[in-house]
Amino acid sequence: MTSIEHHLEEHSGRSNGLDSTGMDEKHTPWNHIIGFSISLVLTVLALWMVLHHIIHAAVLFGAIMALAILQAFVQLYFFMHITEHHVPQWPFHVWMLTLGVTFTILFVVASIWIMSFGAESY
Amino acid sequence: MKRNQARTFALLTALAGTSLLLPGCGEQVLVFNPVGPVGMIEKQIMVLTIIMVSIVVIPVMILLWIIVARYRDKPNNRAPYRPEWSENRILEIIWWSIPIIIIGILATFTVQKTFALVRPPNKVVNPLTIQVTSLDWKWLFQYPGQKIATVNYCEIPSNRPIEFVLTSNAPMNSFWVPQLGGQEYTMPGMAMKLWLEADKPGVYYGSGANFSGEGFAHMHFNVIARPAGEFNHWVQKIQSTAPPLSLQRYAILARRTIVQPMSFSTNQPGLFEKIVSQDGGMYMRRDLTRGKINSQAGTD
Amino acid sequence: MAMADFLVKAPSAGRGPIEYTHEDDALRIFGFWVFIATDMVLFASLFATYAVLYRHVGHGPGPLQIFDVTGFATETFILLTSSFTCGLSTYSMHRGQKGWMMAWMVVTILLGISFISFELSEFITDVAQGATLQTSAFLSAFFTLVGTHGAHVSLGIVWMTLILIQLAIRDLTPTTARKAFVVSLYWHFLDIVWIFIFTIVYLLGEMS
Amino acid sequence: MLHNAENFASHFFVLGNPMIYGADVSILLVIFGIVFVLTYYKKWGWLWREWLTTVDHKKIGIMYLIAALLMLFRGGVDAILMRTQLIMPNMSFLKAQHYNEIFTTHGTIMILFMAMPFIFAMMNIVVPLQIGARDVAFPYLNAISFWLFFFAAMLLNISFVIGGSPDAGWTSYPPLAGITFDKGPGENFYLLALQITGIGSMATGINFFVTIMKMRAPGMTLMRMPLFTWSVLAASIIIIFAFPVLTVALTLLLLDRLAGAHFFTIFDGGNPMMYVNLFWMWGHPEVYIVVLPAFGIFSEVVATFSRKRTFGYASMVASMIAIAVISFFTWVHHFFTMGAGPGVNSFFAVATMIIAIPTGVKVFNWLFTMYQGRIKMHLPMLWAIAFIPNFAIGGATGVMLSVAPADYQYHNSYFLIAHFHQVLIGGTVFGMLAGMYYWWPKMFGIILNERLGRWAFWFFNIGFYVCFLPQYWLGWMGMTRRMYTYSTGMGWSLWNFISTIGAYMMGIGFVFIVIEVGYSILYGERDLTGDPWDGRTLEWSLPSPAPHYNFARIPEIAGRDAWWTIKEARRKGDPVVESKPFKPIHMPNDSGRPFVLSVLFFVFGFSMVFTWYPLAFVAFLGILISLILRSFEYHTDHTLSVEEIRHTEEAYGRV
Ligand code: HEA
Ligand code: HEA
Ligand code: CUA
Ligand SMILES: [Cu+2]
Repeated sequence: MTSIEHHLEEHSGRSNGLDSTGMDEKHTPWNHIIGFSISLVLTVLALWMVLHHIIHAAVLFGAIMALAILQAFVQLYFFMHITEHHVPQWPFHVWMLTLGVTFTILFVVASIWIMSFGAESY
Repeated sequence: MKRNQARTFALLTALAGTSLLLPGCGEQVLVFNPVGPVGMIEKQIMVLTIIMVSIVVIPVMILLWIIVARYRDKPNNRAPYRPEWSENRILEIIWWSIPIIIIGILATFTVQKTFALVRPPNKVVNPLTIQVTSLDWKWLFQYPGQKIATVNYCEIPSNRPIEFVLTSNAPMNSFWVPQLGGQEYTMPGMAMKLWLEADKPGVYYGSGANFSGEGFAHMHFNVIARPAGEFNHWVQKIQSTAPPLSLQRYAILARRTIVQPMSFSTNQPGLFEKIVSQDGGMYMRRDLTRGKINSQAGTD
Repeated sequence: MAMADFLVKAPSAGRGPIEYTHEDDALRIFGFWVFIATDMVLFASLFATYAVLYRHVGHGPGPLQIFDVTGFATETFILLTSSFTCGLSTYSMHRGQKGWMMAWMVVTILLGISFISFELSEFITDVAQGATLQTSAFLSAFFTLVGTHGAHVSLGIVWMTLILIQLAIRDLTPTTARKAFVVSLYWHFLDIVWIFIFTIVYLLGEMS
Repeated sequence: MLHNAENFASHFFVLGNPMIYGADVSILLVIFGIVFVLTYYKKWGWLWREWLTTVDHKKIGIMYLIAALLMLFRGGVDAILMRTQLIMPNMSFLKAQHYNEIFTTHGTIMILFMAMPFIFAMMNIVVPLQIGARDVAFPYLNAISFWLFFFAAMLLNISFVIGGSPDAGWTSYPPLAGITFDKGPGENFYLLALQITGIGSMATGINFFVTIMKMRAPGMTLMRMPLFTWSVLAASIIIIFAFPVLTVALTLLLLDRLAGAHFFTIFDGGNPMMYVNLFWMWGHPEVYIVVLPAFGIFSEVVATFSRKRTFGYASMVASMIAIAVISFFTWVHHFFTMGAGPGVNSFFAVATMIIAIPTGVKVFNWLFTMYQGRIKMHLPMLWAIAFIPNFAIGGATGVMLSVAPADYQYHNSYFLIAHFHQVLIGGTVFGMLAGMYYWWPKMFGIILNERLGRWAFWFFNIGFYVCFLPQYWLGWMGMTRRMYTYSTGMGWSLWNFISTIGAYMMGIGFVFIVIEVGYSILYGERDLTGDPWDGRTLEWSLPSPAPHYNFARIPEIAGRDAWWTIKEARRKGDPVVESKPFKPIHMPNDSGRPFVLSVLFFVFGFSMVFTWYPLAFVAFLGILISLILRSFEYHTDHTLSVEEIRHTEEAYGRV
């Protein structure tokens, strides 16, 4: 199978939705570098905030969860190229992930709520 | 078309009538013969639901009958045949909205009653607390206020709200006295609360409703409701005649056996709390400490 | 090309990166995305269990006693970096640079192995201190959640190694490219899961 | 020494019960018989080549069907035994322990090893044909799914004679199912069998999701898909998101039992309620997994036999998707009585009721598909019509249960038992039987006998009401489920007696089905047209049974009811001739590995049941190795030449 050369020739420069920016020409994977940097910054930030207890616990928890979610998007966007559409009927895997995220949140939040056994006042 | 409507209406009323009458028939249909406010609320909402669901389900059946009879593929059937007819916005709006309305009504009542049932049924009268423990395969009732205990039967004063506090020292079970009201799980490591009340004296069937192994089928008991005076009399009798419930006796009780009803004159102080929190039971410990399970609540 | 032309259906043929060349491979990539959705729910259930049980320390130690900041911070940075190198591998693949692609894969595998080693040594320390799966509900939930992630990573390492071998034997073809792409998706997904373990298990533990 | 062996044997084999000895003997006899027949007729090679190694979705579907019918029989015998024990008060036909094992296996088998494979049978046989595909997206994975299911079913069934059956209910709640109260290996059988079949089901969910999303013939847009395919899509979505939760619930309970973990124990912080929570997070969606494909079948059957387009197609689709999504928001209704608080109960009660809305819409749309149609009462239609009132009552009692305060009175009573049999039998079983009758000609080229079928229908249907309507009443009278016996004086005796008679009638109905199948195979009418019912969807455009590559040419779809449109055009004298030339077809290779892999899973599961870890480890290694071998396999498919295709098509007379 040497059709690969032909294949690459045909797609050079636009082989990948994200890598196909102008930067691509310089052979530097800028997108990956940006993604990696952001994720490092987010992680360090979260760690720092917790170790220094900079804000009240409840707010802090909200903040680090927000950072985690942000970072998940960074992975999805910069590394997993979720926004690319090479597959026919492109957005369906995004829908499935969205449903998955919905049920993830539901399962976790609802379980905590249920298992708190009526801590709500009545 | 008119005639169909009339027929539907007649049937509907007939059905509503039967569902209202239904509770009347058969003493043994326990859930429709409640003897207390909790069971009563539950019965009312059950009857309401039966009516509400019948409003759609019965017409559906009638419709099915009519359609199948009319549009059978027989020779010389002159009923219209429109093989391509498959959309009608108005019809679809109708049958999206009817269930929506019915469910809306039901939902309102459900939420209202769900919240109502976690409060004591009667706020005027001082409630009595009974601590219930499901064991393998028997029921232990402790009266913290009266310092007595019973096994496989339980006496209560009528016309007074009872706060049953439920736990288990065995696989979980469910405490159910149909004529007084609905059930609630008894779970190890937890103490749940169930409000019930009997309006009339009588003997009421109760049972474990959640499967707990081999002896499960034998886990039934009687709840005997008596007027306050008689109840107090019974308490005194037990206090003076029955043997004490020592820790050893409890240990024997906790074994996997099926036993006859028993009575005990004292109850080991703190036994219930100990059962709940023994194995590092986590839940509701905060309630125990916060005093939500109020051992004093029932003293006379 | 051995395979007949009709396999390469119009929509994907001649468009998109190498791993989408064949309809069959596009299907598999799509299928793998769906698998990721299922795996997400699997972790969701484990997270739910952990969230419900993490205060249930029984007679055992709590999070503060057993979590070691440098330990989990190191693990986190290793895994983040491996996600990056894994991305570089895919990047090289898309540019047809098989050598670089394999090199970055090797780096990723090595980072993966060191992640697992750190995790194992963390676990071993815990066990040595008497904090085991059998100690309390909290620890059961902790070991199972983190361990399941670790098992996924280990599987990823084995899998990536297999693909590395196949790349060496069979060269970069649409099929091997698809396999490499799928494993990279898996790897990044595990990184996401870890971010939540880092946040919900470790950081929250530090806050308690 | 001898004593040790004896001791071992008495723990390993279930001894001391004549019924079980009987079962042992009959199992041995059946195995012996099968081996003998296969050897005598020299069919071993045939069995291996044609069935055990096949990756053809149609054959896999047929195997699912056979397994499902066998399991219906096994579960049915369990039911008959239970009902016999309950026919009168204080019966001593079964002991408590035995009764407990029987209802546990009855529920588990009926839901996971009868209903699930039955819907998988229908999915496999029909979906690729309906969407104009040559196979499912991942045929090899499909074979793995089947064999995992099959060996998981074997694992659970074997517990009857080896080690003892699980006895904590199909829900298997700890702490009763935990190691403290249940030492025996029975629970392990349950956990491992479900785990293994669960993996298979998950793979099936992904497989059919991808198949339906990506393998449709050109022109078949989503809104042109047959409703059965839509229902399978919805069910697949539920499988994808529900089954991982079951995997986790089972794993954690297994860890508790085998590794001494404390998820659901009652000490060291464990919380048994979390299992209940996880179980129903899967368990509730599960019931819609088994009922949605039945809805799909009814949609096909009703349209075909009313000779009319489905009414309100868009609503039908929307309601299925709505049911699929909302089904994840309702699980707490299975434990309203746990006391999670009025806020929790209210939320989940309302979410549960909401499902009645889209379901109701479907019912009305079925009715109006028949309205102004021309209804032909063939067997599939008979079951479909019987389904509507049955399911309407079952659904209505479901709504009654969903009213949380009322459920405090219904929970765990026979009212609940009646509800779920009414939806499971009236919905799922009726649906699957309708589907079986409907597609039987497509599977085997034979039409099942109408007359025997009607006998079966009436016995089963009347028997159903006789059996389960009294159970509502029993529930109201305070009878709880899972009681192996009851005493006189509660007024339960009469109703239990009637109920048991009904169960026997259903048994007779089932016997008629068996006779009918046997009779039809011998003397039944053959279907030579490929379209015996004047169908509307693509599967009827193919010969019966369909050739292994399904479509010689992939059809172009121009509208909904694709085949009907073509026939209409022909009726109007516009012969739509297929003029495209044949092209070579790419087919997946058969493989013995799915079978071997699943055998290894079986060995793994079995050794885990008895905690024989070394053997389990070996089996696990075997599993890994066969996965690795697959990864290195590159020649996984072959090509059918134009010659071969023309030859086959000519044999069908279709060139
Ligand atoms: C195929 C399986 C199936 C299906 C489809 C359903 C459908 C429904 N079920 Fe059922 N259910 C089970 C299988 C199923 N169930 C099982 C197996 C259990 C018990 C498990 C165990 O404990 O062992 C159970 C238990 C169960 C409970 C728990 C009770 C308890 O344990 O105390 C509840 C409570 O809410 C419930 C509710 C419902 C509702 C509201 C529906 C709805 O989806 C029904 C909707 C349908 C209709 C309503 C009929 C058609 C509609 C119309 C004709 C028009 C509109 C109608 C109205 C507006 C009323 N079910
Ligand atoms: C799809 C699922 C499904 C199906 C089809 C059935 C079918 C039947 N079920 Fe079952 N059932 C469940 C799912 C199902 N059930 C579940 C989930 C439970 C809960 C379990 C638990 O509590 O854990 C349950 C529990 C359950 C109970 C309650 C047990 C208890 O709580 O104590 C009862 C009691 O009547 C019962 C009866 C029946 C009957 C009579 C049938 C009939 O429809 C069966 C009809 C019979 C056949 C189809 C086969 C016929 C057999 C022969 C012809 C052979 C004749 C041979 C001899 C007489 C030896 N079932
Ligand atoms: Cu479990 Cu309270
Ligand atoms: Cu449910």
